[in-house]
Amino acid sequence: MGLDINWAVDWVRRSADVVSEHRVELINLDREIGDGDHGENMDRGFQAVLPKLDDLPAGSTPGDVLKLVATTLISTVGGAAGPLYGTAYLRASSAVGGEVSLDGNAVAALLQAGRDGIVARGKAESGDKTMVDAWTPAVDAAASAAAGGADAAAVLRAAADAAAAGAVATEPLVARKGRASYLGERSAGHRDPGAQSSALLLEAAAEAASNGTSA
Amino acid sequence: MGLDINWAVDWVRRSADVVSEHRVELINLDREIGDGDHGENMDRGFQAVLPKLDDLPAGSTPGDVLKLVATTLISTVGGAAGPLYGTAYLRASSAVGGEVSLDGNAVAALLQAGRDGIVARGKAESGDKTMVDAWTPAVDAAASAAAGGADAAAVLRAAADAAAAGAVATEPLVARKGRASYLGERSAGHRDPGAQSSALLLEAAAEAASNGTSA
Amino acid sequence: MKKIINDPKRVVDESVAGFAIAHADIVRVVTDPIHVVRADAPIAGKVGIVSGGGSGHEPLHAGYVGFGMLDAAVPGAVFTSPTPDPILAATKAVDGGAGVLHIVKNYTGDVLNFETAAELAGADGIEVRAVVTNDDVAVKDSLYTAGRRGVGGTVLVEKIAGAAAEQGLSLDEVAAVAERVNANARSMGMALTPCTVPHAGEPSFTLAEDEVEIGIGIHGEPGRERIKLEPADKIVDRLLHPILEDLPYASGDRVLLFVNGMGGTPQIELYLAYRRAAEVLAEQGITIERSLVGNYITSLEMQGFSITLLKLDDEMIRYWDAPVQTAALRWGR
Amino acid sequence: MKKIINDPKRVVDESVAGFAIAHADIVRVVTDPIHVVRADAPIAGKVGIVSGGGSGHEPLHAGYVGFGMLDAAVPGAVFTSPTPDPILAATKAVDGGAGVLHIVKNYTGDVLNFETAAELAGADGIEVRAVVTNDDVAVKDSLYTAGRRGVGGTVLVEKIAGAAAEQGLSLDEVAAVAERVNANARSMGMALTPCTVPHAGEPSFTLAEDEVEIGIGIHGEPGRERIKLEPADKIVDRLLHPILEDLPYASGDRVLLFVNGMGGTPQIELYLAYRRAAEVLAEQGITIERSLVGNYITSLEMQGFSITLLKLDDEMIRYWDAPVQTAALRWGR
Ligand SMILES: Nc1ncnc2c1ncn2[C@@H]1O[C@H](COP(=O)(O)OP(=O)(O)O)[C@@H](O)[C@H]1O
Ligand SMILES: Nc1ncnc2c1ncn2[C@@H]1O[C@H](COP(=O)(O)OP(=O)(O)O)[C@@H](O)[C@H]1O
Ligand SMILES: [Mg+2]
Ligand SMILES: [Mg+2]
Ligand SMILES: [Mg+2]
Ligand SMILES: [Mg+2]
Repeated sequence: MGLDINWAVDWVRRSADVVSEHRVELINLDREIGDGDHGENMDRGFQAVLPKLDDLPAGSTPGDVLKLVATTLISTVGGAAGPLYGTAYLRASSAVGGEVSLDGNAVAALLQAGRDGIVARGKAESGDKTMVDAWTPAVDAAASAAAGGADAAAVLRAAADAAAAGAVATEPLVARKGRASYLGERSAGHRDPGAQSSALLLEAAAEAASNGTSA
Repeated sequence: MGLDINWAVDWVRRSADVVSEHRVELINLDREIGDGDHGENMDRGFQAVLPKLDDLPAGSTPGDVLKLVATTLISTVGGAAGPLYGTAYLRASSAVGGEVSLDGNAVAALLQAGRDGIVARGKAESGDKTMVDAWTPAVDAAASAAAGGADAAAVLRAAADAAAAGAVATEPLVARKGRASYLGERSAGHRDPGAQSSALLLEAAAEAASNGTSA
Repeated sequence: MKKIINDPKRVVDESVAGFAIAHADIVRVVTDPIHVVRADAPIAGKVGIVSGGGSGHEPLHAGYVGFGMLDAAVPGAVFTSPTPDPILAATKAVDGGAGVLHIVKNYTGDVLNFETAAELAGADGIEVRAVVTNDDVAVKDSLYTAGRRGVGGTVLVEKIAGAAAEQGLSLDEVAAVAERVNANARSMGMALTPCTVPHAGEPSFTLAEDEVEIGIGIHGEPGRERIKLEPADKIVDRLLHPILEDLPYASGDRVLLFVNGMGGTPQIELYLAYRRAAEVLAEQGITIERSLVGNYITSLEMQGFSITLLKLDDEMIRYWDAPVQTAALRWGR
Repeated sequence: MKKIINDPKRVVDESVAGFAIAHADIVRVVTDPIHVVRADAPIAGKVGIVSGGGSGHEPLHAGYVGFGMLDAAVPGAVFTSPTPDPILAATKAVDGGAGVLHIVKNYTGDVLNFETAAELAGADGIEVRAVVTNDDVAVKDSLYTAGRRGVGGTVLVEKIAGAAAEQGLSLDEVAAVAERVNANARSMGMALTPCTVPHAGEPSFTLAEDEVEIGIGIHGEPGRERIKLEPADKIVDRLLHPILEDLPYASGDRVLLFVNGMGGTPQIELYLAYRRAAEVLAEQGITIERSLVGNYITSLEMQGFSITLLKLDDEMIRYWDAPVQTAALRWGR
């Protein structure tokens, strides 16, 4: 069963909700090893997307939704997260093109394109204690689930779980990219806020998929 | 038994000690209704007098000591207290002139001249919650003690006790002069720092007199 | 107490020593008795202007020494008026034969010490006039009290009188301009936090996390009223309305609006307060002709701000716009 | 959280609105997307200079818009890089046909957002060059990390590049001057207290009453090291020595010494720190040719300071001395 525009819209709505709910948590993570704005930035961005969903023309595809998210995040989030997430959604949108229904392989490709976009913009490697450390395990898990024939919802579930574990796994790391890198060794012992928000967004994607909002 | 140069020098040394000991107390009183510098100002002034005592020429009189205190306080204390105390000691010095030994009447006149100097400079009236409220009862007590035939030490004892009571009595007053006046009604409930330092100085005078440092 | 200092007793001396090196092109510093003099003082035939007072209000006064403003500043100990000696020394140092104006903030200590210095200078044949600034509407004015404090208006008096002196006016004329500025200026301030005098080591007062002091002075003395923290716009209104009613300022007036930080206030908050003040003045038909926003008369690290309004006339505007070259205020050269 | 604000979400907009009124003679403010432009922009044939970044560092950058310095500033949310839209709008607004220089502090967010804007401007036919400032020696420089932060040196780059552009240099030449200033500037900072981002509501970190952060950035990010409070002179040495060793600066060098307050630091402490820095430089045979002391690149109400050294050459001195007329830096006109 493929994921269609309804899933994409639901993903965005759930993303906005979850970011809003976790705003203070993300701010606090960022206060510890950054500058305390990540929750505010993400919340501002997704709140800006919401009203625009209503204006999507009939016949829009998941790719159109991803592009709308991309351009809105780029023009409202700012900071490091704005361009990085913006690029991720933009590349993800290109990856799915005009398809109206996404199967497991398409979803895996979407995630892969998103992760690659983040890496292309931010130049972070795995283990640098950034959002990449949530995305890369998610992409890997998605790829093997898809290769094993999993449907789109199952691929997203695998990705979400891996992202959550990846976010937790950033805790002991010493940051080499982003603002936390200025702390050197003192960045260890704290979870990366961008990895955490990534895990939240992928969890929202999986929940939207499993919740029957797809056709 | 009159009070001579030894008394005057001892008074100054005791003044420096007592101001130094009560420095923080005076700062705290001034923090409450002023700007928190009275203890520091007085301490700076009297510490500056001390070394100069050693240079007093032979044959100096109590009046010379008072003049030395006056000029040193004027040039080192600053703030309101500097000119007010400076004028007090200057006028006190003039009042005793070149006398080498001060009896009860001379001491009463010394205090009266000092108080009048403060009032002439600061224009405060009784009850304005200033150092005048320590000096005026002291002057009155000294005058009646002297009129009753008390010796110099007894006159100073009467003055010191009255000054101490006068300082305490400033507590309920609403300030009308000095920095505390800016607080209006909120100045009530706090002892005036200048009245307190005046009480300390007059106590030092009485102790120096009773301690047999006079010839 | 957390401060970038070495020893509470050396704060003023060491800071002024740094100031002397950083601004050697503008000022000369004499260390005993301590005073800061314009590098080219005395200027023959020009009225000299001297101000001073306790330290802790920087850039007031040393930051205003230079072309078109003060000829000398006399820094006392923190929050303590200087003694007459350095005031006298400064007065002599800037006397160019046309007399010297003392600009004195109305605090008992400043008034008395400047008075004494003026007397001594007079005895030395220097003609001295004093203008006492007293623009703080938070303090009730009365013949029976110490009267109003001199606060923000002092900066404006120093700039405008400084320009008048630079342009060659006589001592009487410069004093008259200074008096007019003071008479047309009103101020009121507030604090979010107290400040700590280095030698005291403890904050000047304590405020709960949700309290602010309205009507604060510039010496960490508590204000007239303690209230719960309010939105910026309400606080601005609370300061501005007593100011407006006092002179009073009226529709059609042209003013200089001065929003001043107490030392620890970030600019972002000062401009935010300025916005509301400008809005209120516009509503009242009062025209802002000139503005000044920043930390110009402070109270150590205190957070908070004050508003000063000066009702302008053409002459004041001309002197305000005239070139000034000091460490803290500079334009036109 | 105690601040003079109305609503955390409106802090930047309301503050910039106040700034616009107070400095209407110097700047024009466009509110959507928000950017601050020199009143007479674009200037035909002149290289335009745009800087920007998160708000909370005032007077950086809007305070430096004006004759002889920036043509536009783009304020983001507090401590958050602006998005590409306003950067692009500012770039277009100041393009006088000679190209536009972006001065970008080296933070991932600033670099990425300016990059995107530059790409978009390029697509619109505007030639854009970027200079990324990275003068903070508290952060280890490495190809494998985000690299050094841009801090105090940025102010000097903006002044000197601004003068070069004002004097008609080409985009390549202005960029080269800017690069040279950045390459010769080194900084390090410390904090006595944290700051509070309005929308976060909590301090960026906590420090005990006897602790300070060494190597602090300008975003309330914790520093490299937490130590017990020390006398000012020791702290100055702790900041200055890594700076001196880094370039390195050597005997015979001529420098600009910039002692910068973090926003909540009183001037009296800055000049006290300056005094020690000047003493150390004198001991090392390094000549202070120019000085800057004050709150010029801040971190909201944070208390603390940073030291920046810039090794000068004659051209830099000439551009430093050239007239500038902005809200926060002004001389020569
Ligand atoms: N170079 C990078 N590559 C990938 N992710 C990065 C990079 N730099 C920062 N990030 C991510 O961005 C997050 C911070 O985002 P945010 O707080 O919104 O921006 P800023 O750091 O500009 O304040 C970090 O937690 C990290 O996950
Ligand atoms: N007009 C006055 N007449 C008499 N005493 C005064 C007057 N004004 C102030 N004082 C005294 O001076 C004291 C304050 O001295 P101090 O703190 O050293 O000076 P300042 O008020 O300038 O900081 C007050 O407590 C009060 O007793
Ligand atoms: Mg952040
Ligand atoms: Mg006092
Ligand atoms: Mg005082
Ligand atoms: Mg940020």
